[in-house]
Amino acid sequence: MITAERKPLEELIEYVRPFKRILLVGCNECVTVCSAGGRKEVGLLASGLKMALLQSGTTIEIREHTLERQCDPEYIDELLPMIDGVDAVMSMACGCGVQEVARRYKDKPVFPALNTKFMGASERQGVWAERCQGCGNCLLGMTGGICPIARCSKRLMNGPCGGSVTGKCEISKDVDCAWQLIWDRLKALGLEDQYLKIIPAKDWRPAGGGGPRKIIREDLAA
Amino acid sequence: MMENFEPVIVAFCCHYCAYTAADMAGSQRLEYSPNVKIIRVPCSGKVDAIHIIKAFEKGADGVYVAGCLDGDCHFKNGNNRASRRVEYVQKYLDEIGIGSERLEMVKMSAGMGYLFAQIAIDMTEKIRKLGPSPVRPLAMQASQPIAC
Amino acid sequence: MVEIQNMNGVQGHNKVLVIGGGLGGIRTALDLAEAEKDVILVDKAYAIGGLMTQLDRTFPTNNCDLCTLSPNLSESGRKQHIELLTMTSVKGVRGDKGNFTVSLETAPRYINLDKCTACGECHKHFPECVRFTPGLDHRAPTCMRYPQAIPQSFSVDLEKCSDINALIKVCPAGAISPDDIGRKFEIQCGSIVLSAGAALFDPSGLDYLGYSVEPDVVTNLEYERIMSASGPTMGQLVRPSNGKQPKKVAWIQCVGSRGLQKGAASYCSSACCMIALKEAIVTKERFQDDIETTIFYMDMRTFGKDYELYLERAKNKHGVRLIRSRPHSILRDDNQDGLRLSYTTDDTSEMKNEDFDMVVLSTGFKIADDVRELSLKMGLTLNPSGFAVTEEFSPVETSRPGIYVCGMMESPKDIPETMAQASAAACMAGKDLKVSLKDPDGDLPPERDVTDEALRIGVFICDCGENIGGVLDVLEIAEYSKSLPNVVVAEPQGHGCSRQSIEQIQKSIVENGLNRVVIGGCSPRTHEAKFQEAIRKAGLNKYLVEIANIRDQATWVHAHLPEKATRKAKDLMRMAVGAVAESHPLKDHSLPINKDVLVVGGGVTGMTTALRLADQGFKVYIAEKTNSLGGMAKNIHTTLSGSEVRPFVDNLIEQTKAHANIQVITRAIIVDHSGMPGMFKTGMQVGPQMFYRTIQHGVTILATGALANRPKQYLLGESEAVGTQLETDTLLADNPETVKSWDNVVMIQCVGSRIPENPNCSRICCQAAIKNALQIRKLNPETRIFVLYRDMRTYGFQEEYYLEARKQGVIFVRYSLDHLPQVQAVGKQVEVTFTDPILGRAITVTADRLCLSTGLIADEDSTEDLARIFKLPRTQDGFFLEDHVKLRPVDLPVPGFYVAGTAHSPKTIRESVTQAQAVASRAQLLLARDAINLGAAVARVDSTKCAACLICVRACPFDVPFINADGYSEIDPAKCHGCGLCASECPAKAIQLMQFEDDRIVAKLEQLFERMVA
Amino acid sequence: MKTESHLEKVLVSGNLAVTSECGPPRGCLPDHVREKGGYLRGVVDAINVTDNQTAMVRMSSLAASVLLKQEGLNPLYQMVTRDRNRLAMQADIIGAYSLGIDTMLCLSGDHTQFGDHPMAANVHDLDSIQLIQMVKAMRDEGKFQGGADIKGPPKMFIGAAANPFADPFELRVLRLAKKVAAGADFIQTQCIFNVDKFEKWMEQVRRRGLHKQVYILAGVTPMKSVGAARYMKNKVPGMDVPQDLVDRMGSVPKEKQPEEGITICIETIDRLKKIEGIAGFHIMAIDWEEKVKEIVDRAGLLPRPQV
Repeated sequence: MITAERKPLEELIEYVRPFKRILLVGCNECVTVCSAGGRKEVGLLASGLKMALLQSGTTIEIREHTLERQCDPEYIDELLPMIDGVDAVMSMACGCGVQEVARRYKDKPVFPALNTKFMGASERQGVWAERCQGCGNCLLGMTGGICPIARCSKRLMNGPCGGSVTGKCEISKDVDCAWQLIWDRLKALGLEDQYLKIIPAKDWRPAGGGGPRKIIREDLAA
Repeated sequence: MMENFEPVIVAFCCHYCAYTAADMAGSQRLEYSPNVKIIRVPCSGKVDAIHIIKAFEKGADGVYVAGCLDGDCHFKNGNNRASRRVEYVQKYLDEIGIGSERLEMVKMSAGMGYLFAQIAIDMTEKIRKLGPSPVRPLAMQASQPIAC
Repeated sequence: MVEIQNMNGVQGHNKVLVIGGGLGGIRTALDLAEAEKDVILVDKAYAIGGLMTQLDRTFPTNNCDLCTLSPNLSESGRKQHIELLTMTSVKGVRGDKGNFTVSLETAPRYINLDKCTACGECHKHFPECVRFTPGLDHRAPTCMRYPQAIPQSFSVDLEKCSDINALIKVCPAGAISPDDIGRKFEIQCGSIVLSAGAALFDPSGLDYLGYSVEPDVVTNLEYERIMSASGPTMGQLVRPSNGKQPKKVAWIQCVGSRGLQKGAASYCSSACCMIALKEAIVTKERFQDDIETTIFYMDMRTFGKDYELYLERAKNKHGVRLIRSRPHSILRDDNQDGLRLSYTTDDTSEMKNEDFDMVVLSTGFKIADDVRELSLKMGLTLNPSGFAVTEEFSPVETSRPGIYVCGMMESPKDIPETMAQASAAACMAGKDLKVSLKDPDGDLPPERDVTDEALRIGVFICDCGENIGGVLDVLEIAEYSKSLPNVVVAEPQGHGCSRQSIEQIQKSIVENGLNRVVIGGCSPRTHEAKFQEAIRKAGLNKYLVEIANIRDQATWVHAHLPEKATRKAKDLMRMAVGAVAESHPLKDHSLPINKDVLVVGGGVTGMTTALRLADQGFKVYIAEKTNSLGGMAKNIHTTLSGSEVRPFVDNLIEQTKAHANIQVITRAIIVDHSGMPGMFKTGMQVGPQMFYRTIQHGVTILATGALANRPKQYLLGESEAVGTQLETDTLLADNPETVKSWDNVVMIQCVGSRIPENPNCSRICCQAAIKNALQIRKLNPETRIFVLYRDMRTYGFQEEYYLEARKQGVIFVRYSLDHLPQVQAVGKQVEVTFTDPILGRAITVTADRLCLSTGLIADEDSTEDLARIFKLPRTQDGFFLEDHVKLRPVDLPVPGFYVAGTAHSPKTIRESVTQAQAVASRAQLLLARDAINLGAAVARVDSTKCAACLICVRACPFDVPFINADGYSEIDPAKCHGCGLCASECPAKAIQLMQFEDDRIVAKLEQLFERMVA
Repeated sequence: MKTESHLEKVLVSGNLAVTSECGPPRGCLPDHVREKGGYLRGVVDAINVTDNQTAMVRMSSLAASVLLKQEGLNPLYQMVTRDRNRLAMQADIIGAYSLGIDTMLCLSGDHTQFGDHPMAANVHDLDSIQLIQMVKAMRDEGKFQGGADIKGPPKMFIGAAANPFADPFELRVLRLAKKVAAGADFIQTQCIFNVDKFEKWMEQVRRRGLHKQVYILAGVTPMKSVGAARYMKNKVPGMDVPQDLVDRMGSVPKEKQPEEGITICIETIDRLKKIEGIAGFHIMAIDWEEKVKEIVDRAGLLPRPQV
């Protein structure tokens, strides 16, 4: 899923300060799952913004609405009955949602409430960790199912640097050395030889080096 | 303003310990500040961050969540989850400008009527010293005056 | 009535006759009825309730009795297993255990109970012939015996009625029937419980106390009535002589007890010290420094659980004066307003005088003549004072098999002990009756569908006597509530939990088409179920009620700020009204019950409980920490009355081991616990290998006992001459020759008890000292024995042994905490130095033996662990804390848990057995059911909002939520514990906890802040 | 001979090679480079010029290498993949070769988090092994990575680093093998204090025959003080300083500690000389270049061979 975190309130206050009425839009997908932009966070942010602004004498009306998904136009249409009554929209979706709402409602300023972080997984309750950078050319088949691009601090594709100590990355004791993980797993699978193959220099075009990416399923595309 | 200030404090009390302790304070006739208003919840872990934030939005000057002692939660660990949630909301209150010191997590056993009363008194005095919540007078403008 | 043949064929008459509708009788009847056993409850009065209904408040909670008792009374009124026969007396008992035939006689009431609505019209027009039992017979009437009387009806005294036809006409219900001639009839039963209660000593004959001539000299019961909100003065404390508030009130203890006066009983009445303290505290609470309170006493006998703390509170917090003395006379000088009390104290021979406005005589309890007569008629053996003689180790079993007693009939005692004994009697009397199951909800009206109705809220405010009404104006709160949105009715309801009020509320629901109800009263913890049931009977879903706790949270805790209490009460009412508007009809969930029992502790208490339940067919596990059964009783040899303990304990062990339904697990350490009443799972490490096993059971009984205290004091453990009373008891049994050689013995009481580090009284030590003193004298009548004491607490019949010891020349010398005895080792002996308060100088005795009365302390290690594992509260000194110290002494606050014996507080073997039997009875209430109601407070998922994020799955402490085949979170209501953690963590707000929905909580917040209080 | 590199010549001749390093200054101070290089004249066979060492901005290693070259010294041009993408790296490589630089060391570089620009992006378009591959292809095939022919390919003597002490230990030799397979001609190892552990590593290296495919220069560092010893032991990732060495440093008075450090370093070289497969030494005397001569001398490695 895509993970995100709420931006500091201070930043959000400045976005909405000029407006009398805003629409705060949550998304019931990824950002709900990572507790950043679901119905509950929408409620918390609306209250927080109102109270923060009240202290400088500003009253703001905040309408709350949470969409099933903010990255699909049909869902975004749901906002239509609400949009005219507001001066601006703040989206609690990932960057995709923010842009899609902005694209749909061209005459309303749209602000992001979240910082979109990464594609990750829940390690446990309340902890999400990066797993994929969407490089467009998956290496996992060669690296024991653990991605060195997303999980090695240096994106090293051919083994650990000299900073790997007791399974941890040199940048922090809290970060696992991806190559230790890869190696442990290859060993466990009896695939040590896999390591000796040199992974050649990567073609970064599918990773976005080739400009904004797009997938077209011709059979489906309208 | 400050001399006449009577804070309004919301106490979310878990049924099994804190609310029972409040009843105990009652049956022992332990006097405490009338400023504290109790809302009963089955477990302190039931207290949603939204409930706390809404309490401030509506005009509370202080809020505390009262649960069972560590290890005594009727629901295993609800009180500890409540503690962590309170810490999280405290940070948010700092962001909002209300201040984390207006929110507290307290723990007591069902038999601690005296502690319930003492906490109610202490919290009231603490909030009295802090003065009205920075959003309270404004919340009042928005609606009607609040009496304690 | 179909007679059901009992399983073991002992009884043919499958019901229990309970004689006496006082507190004890009611408890016995309720216990039996809730265990699905049929009961006939007879009382010669025309309403049940007994003595307690006349008390203003009870110790140590200082609650008003009516509001704690009345739910019990209305319970008993409605119980379909209970046939209530009032104005009925027992004329004779034939037959044997299991097959009694009892002749009864019902006096004419002249009012048809089925028709009477207790409207009071008859009494209003014909007060002279409509009967009441006044609290103060010779002074002022009340209109009914007490406001929540059951049956809710009057009775007519035909002899005093001059115009019967006019009386008949005045009754709007047509209930008056002058042709009533009463009836004589016979009933059959399998066992009988006699709970006839006690009468009070009549002090009229004691002219030096002035009771019959001075109106301002009253008995303690009369004082209760004067203080009571339902009493003759409507709760105004005034002097009967002039109607003015007294400034100084004195209490005189032991009137009619302890053989002090002419005609007085030889025993101690056990409860009067606490009653006097309570009356003094309540007086001080109400009037503070306006009234001075003084208690004249000989020994302050606050021996019950935490009672010593109550005494300290009276002295230190409320400033009640306590004067150890012997009162001489109460006289009024002709030209004086007040009463002059003359008394002597034990530190001076001089007579002292002090003037008071009112004097309260703490009159003791006695057995009324008619009760004595009845008991004899029933063939019971009585002691010289008329109390039923019972088995030493089964205190409710009388000399006649099948007949049991409880409460005052057995010995003078207070309410908690009466309650325990009443349950014990229920256990014993019901043990051979066959269980017949009935559907408890069979006759409920259909539930009204309120979903599409506009809100119509009814608000009912309790005054709870002085408890609420004494601090704020209930009417004002009602008026205020009426102004709130959607409120269509708002009215005061007196004691809202009384039967009368409940009926009015139900009537109002129907008449006004109410669909939501708010009660302004006490704690939902104790009364929510009652009001839920009440509205359910009026056709509403039971979850459409909200209780505002304006008593515990306003009037009780802001009594000195009535204005603020009023405003807070309004806030609470507004919050409740707002919240109830958000309430929705809910459905209860239930699960089948596991009927096995876990008893923790294999001492006398644990084994007794286990045997009683096993006899009823329940499978019982006894988990014993040590490697053998028997507990502390194995170390005790004789009781105060001289009975041998060992054969009793050995017999118990034998029976326990042999019982097919009991499994004993020794060396068992409880390590974990989960589940809920009716389906517990407890893990323990067992045996020398500590292997782990779990037991599934429906109820848990804690009989873990206590420890003998051994404080490092007075050379205990250092000198051979020094030992505890327990060790002395062993020496007496095993080495009588050694004991014979003692010339001087000194005993020190309260060692390690009643001190700041351990403020409570150990209860058993005074009788233990007397027991050992008498035994020593028996072996060697020449031995000089000194007992150094602070208060001799030989309550009940123990007092007679105390008098015997004094008679035999045992020397009792009082000491105080300021002048503790000094002990020095001199060779094999010890020198004990103490101050004689009469001589006022130090005395030194060279003793061959120093016996320390060290009492019992809680087993801190095990109670702490168990309290943590089972989530149970404890008192500050480490004993388990019961649910209600007054009315539910063996029920723990966590449903499905019970406590008995010394794990509850120090007590004798006999008292432990009582509690063990009581617990067996209480546990059966739960075990009699086939399913447990899980309530409706469960989490519910709105799948349209669910993001299937798994946060609830991970948050749940009990692993209940799961993602179902449709891809949404699902929560099994039968497994949900209702904590609400999932609801509070759900990021999609897809989960709501029923009864505590966000809307309901936010409505409370909104109401608290949004509207201005007038 | 693959290149004109002086280092290669020394190694091919069978002599134990000696290299040392020179960290470029954090400013436009060419004299500073020259001064440091001066200490090493005639003492070592090549001078490593670090590339934004420890992720701190310094004079570019290319420029500093050129400064040394102008002094007649033999620079060993270090390049990390952290700061440049493959275009920039290839451009710099042909630029460097054009300025007479024929020896280089391919590294991934310290993470920016450790330096004074933690906010900077870590480029890592390539990793160090891919860089080796690329340099080798430029040299041997005369092709840019994009496939185009290089007019005048750079004939670089290619070095790589190895850390025998980092984890996972068993991967350390395999990684060396990968570097060799990618085209590394020589290896400079991380500082060796734990000779025992290094021997184990070398044993595995020999088992795989890697010592015959690549020249291994053992890295050594003289410790200046017990504080420095402790710091390296505890704070530097992938560094293995045995406790007894720290104790030994601490057992002498503070003023004698530098001398003790040098002695330890020389003893280490003496032990390493005996290990089969060691082709030389890389002496990292950080900000202590003036002492390199003493070490090389006392280790019996002077004079340097003329090849």
